[in-house]
Amino acid sequence: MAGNDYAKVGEFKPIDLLAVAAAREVSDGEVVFAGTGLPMLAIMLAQRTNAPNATCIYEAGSVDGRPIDLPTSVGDARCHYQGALASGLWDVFGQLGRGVVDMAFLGGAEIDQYGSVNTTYMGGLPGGKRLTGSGGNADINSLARRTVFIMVQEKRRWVERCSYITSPGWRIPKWPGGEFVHKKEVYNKAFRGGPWAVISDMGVFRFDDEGVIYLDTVHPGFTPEQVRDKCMFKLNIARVSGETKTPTYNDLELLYKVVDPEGIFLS
Amino acid sequence: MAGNDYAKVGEFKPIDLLAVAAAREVSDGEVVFAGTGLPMLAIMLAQRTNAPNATCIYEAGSVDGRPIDLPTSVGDARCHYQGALASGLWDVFGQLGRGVVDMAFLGGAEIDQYGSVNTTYMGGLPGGKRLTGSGGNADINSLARRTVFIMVQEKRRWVERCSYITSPGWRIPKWPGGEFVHKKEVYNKAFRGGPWAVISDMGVFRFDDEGVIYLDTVHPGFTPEQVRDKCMFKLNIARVSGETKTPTYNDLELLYKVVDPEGIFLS
Amino acid sequence: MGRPRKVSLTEAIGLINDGDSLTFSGFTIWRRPMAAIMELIRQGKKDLHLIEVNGGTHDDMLIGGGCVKIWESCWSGHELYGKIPGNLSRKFQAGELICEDYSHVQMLYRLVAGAHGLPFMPIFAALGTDILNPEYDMLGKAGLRDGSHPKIPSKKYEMYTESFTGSEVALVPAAQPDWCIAHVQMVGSEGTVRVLGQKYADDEAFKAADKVIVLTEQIVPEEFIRREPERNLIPPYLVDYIVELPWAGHPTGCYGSYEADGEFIKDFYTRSRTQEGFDEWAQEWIFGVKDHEAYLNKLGVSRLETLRASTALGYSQKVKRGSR
Amino acid sequence: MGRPRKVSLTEAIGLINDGDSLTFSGFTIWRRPMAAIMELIRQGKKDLHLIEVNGGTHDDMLIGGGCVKIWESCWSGHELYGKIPGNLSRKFQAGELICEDYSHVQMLYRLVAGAHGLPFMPIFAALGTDILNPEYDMLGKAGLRDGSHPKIPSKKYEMYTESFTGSEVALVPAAQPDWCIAHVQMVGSEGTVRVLGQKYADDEAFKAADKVIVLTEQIVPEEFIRREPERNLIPPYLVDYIVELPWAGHPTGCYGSYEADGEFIKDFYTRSRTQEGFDEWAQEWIFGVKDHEAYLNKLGVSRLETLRASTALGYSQKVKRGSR
Repeated sequence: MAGNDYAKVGEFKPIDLLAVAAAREVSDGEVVFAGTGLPMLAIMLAQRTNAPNATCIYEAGSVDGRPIDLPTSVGDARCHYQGALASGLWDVFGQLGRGVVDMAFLGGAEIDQYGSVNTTYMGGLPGGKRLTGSGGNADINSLARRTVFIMVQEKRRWVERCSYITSPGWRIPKWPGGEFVHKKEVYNKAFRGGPWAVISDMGVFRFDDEGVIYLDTVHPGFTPEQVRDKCMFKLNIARVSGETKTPTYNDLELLYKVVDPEGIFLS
Repeated sequence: MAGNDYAKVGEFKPIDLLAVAAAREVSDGEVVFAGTGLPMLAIMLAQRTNAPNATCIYEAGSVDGRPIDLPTSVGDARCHYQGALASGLWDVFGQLGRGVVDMAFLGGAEIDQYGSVNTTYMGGLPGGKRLTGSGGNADINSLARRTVFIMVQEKRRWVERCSYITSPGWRIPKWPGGEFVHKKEVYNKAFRGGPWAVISDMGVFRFDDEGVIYLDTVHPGFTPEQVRDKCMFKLNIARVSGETKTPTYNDLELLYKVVDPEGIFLS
Repeated sequence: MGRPRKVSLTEAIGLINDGDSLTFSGFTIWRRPMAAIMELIRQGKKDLHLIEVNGGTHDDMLIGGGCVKIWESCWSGHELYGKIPGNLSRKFQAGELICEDYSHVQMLYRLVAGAHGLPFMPIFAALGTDILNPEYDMLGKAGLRDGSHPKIPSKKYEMYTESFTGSEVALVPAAQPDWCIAHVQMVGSEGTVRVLGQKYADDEAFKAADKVIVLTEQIVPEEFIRREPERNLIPPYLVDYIVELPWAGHPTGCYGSYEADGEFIKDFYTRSRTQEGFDEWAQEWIFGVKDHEAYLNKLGVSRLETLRASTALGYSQKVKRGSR
Repeated sequence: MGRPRKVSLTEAIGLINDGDSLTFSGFTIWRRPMAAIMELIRQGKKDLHLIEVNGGTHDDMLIGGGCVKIWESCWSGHELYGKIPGNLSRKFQAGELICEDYSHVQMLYRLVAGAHGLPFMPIFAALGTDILNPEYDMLGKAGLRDGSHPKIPSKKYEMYTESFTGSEVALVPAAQPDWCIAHVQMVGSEGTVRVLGQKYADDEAFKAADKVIVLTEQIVPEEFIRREPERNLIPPYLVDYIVELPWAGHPTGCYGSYEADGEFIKDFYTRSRTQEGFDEWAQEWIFGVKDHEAYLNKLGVSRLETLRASTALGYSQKVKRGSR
């Protein structure tokens, strides 16, 4: 059993696969904007495996930190230990605006088939349940070249159209009129990209040329049909390319011994 | 001869009177934006006499410095010795925009009867002689509550209308049309004030309610008529309130022993 | 501009009127002026209008205390220690709170505009989201954009097609709250402010506000803080009131001084899911203690010493944070 | 984004093409990348387009060297050591140089917009001046605003009445020069940049530009520069090329390292009042020396040691500056 061998089902938890699959989306040398939680595990793992030269920006104002203790959120002092910068929002969101951010990890409470995400009102307005709100989700999804969402696969959360669009996917309303158009038409010269992949506890999803989500790989133990059943819309499962690769023993060792030895997110 | 006594003509140089008269325009507690040269002498003298709690901002990015050596220009490291901040233009011009600056000292190569100043093309365009350009002159005169100009009294430099308006006085063109109107009409809600006084080597000038310059005090040794003869326009000398007070012995001691002992500007 | 005055927390918070608009230092659960938040609740302030780059435990606490009428920001919650702002969510549902949403960039740049005296900022971020849905202009719907509220712009935003490159952008209006209440690590005896570690959006919050109250872990000799003017953030004349109050950021974390008290925040979050729970919590931690000193004594030395930051790291390694 | 490469000055400057647009670190006669300026002249660059928050000895030198076609800024000169930019003034008069004027605030905020990817900034400063006189839109008059020059906006500015408060403001277009050439005190071995003392408009210059060349007094271990990330300005991935070159700012001053060489600048100014004088000066100080090392040797140890900054003060007290 070598470190590079893939672990078998039962040898890892669903959350481990989420972190590992997310980490594998990072290309070496990229500038990555990451949020609290699983995104932190993903980028820190990527930097120790497939993307040793990736740089991480956290939105509270830390750039390229080399934490020796896992931060619990982006405002944490741990983020900028041995960092290039400990600055602030004006710096890092300015860099985002300038086009410096290659990819970003985001989450959401609800996602639709175009990759729009809701983190504000579950069930929409009026009457929906108030969540945390946008934070940087909307901004990052607007202006990073590629965004990767990490989501729980629950039927009520995978919908045809978000009950409230916090963060813009590939087809979005153009205000003030509100007609749904491709993101390019809304962003025009500021258009750089958008949702690239979604990683859930059941599979990895990508977007076709029309900006519609499809299932790319299923996690071991699930069938494409099972995944489709966990969506309110008719998920395209015609393009499934195979099974999601499981974590390697090395990945698991890194996650549990180096990245999160305290069991903060991997509890 | 006590320190507070006024020196007699012959006991000081014209430049000393310029610095002292300028210093006396500062009220205690004010935030003052100052440029290179005489403005530095004026604010540093004011802080040691009539305005011990005045704060000085230099436009390169130093705030409330307590220099022990006279800076030669605003980018000089001497500016921020024991300063509250050594920051940059974004900070200090932002403060100017926010309305923090009570008064400012400025200079110019040409001034008109409304207090507009030219530091760009002496003689206008086309054909005028190229000078340094605006720098912060235009911005500071736009947004400080009061500006005080320190100018050489030369007939060709005191004109009815500047050949090129670098810095906005009380009556200015409203672009794109260019009709001359009161500054209030151009700045509207951003209006805060404008030229408050002009100090030349012959007198101290102020502005009436219409924004037109008039002679307030003449320096000892000059008559109002002599000052008027040094203007291209018909200077109002009907409101002269008397003679400009000369430097005190204390002022001179401070200027030559404390503020500029090296003889950088007081050569 | 005046010079800052050193006052007690009670005195400083006493200056804030019902209906005033407030912004704060910090980021989510980091370096929030918590002692001031608790004092605002203790003094029974009403109808406050929060205008923040983002919220966190502090604003959810104020909202639970019934002090807030309008919340204008992009986010609130308790990070790892509570995923939903319980009080905010409940009060909104009950129609007792107006929530006006912007994105993070939009709120930040609104405060930048306020801090620089610019009327608005042009923003690409968050186009095509429901944040800009005219139906969800909550202050407009409440009839508050009629020009009679000086801190509420006449429009939530406007679209504009500029002619330099033909891009359509959203113009978001400047924000200039009545007050910034900040907590920082160090203030000079004359009022120069230094923030250690990440600055978050403090520069913008301080400068956008009309008046500033600074709580500080310590006041140091002015000569000391001026030895390195590059490290300072705010000059004395931009500060109105200074309150020296160690641990004033607890339970949020303060780089270089102490860790966020996750257990405390989690307890707050759990109990504040209902109004009764919040009221009970507030009885225990706000109304049941006379002042900040009594609050610290109730927390106790052991708890505070565990939270205290290592000089080398700026945070504490003594706190148990995870399950292992 | 890539990682920065360490290169020689010759190599770095060799990457700049005729017609490129450039911006620089520093302020008037402080912390300018002078060795790079001299190398640009040595390599005979042509038709450069300078887009600067402000100018100084460096741009007047480049203009004297015949390298510049367009100067777009708010100020140039030599501070105390020469009140007029001699070369700029002469070349403009001769019709050999286009001068496009903005105010200081306008240039700064144009670079801020460029640095943040915003299309423009709304500005009150300098309304009602000839800076905004449509007759003096020099790039427009030269037919260069026709959209075929990617670094020249289609308009110098536009007026706009916003509907939040009804204010009329000038919208000034974003600036994103091809290159920023900076000189700083310290760069980490992986490329993190630290600027000591006043930052001037360096942050904006670095970030507005498409590519960055950094000259530095010294390269230090990356671990060292990261011990205090709060003090750093620019992360490695925003730097393209690094040139380690002590005294590269001479004759301008570099806080913490050396004083401005006023005598040198005054001599330059005096001689550059005529083209023949400039050519003679350039023969002596640029073409007559092989490289920066030869230039330093020509200056000599005594001169440099007099300019060297005191560790306590960050500047030199050994230089004779005035008449006493």
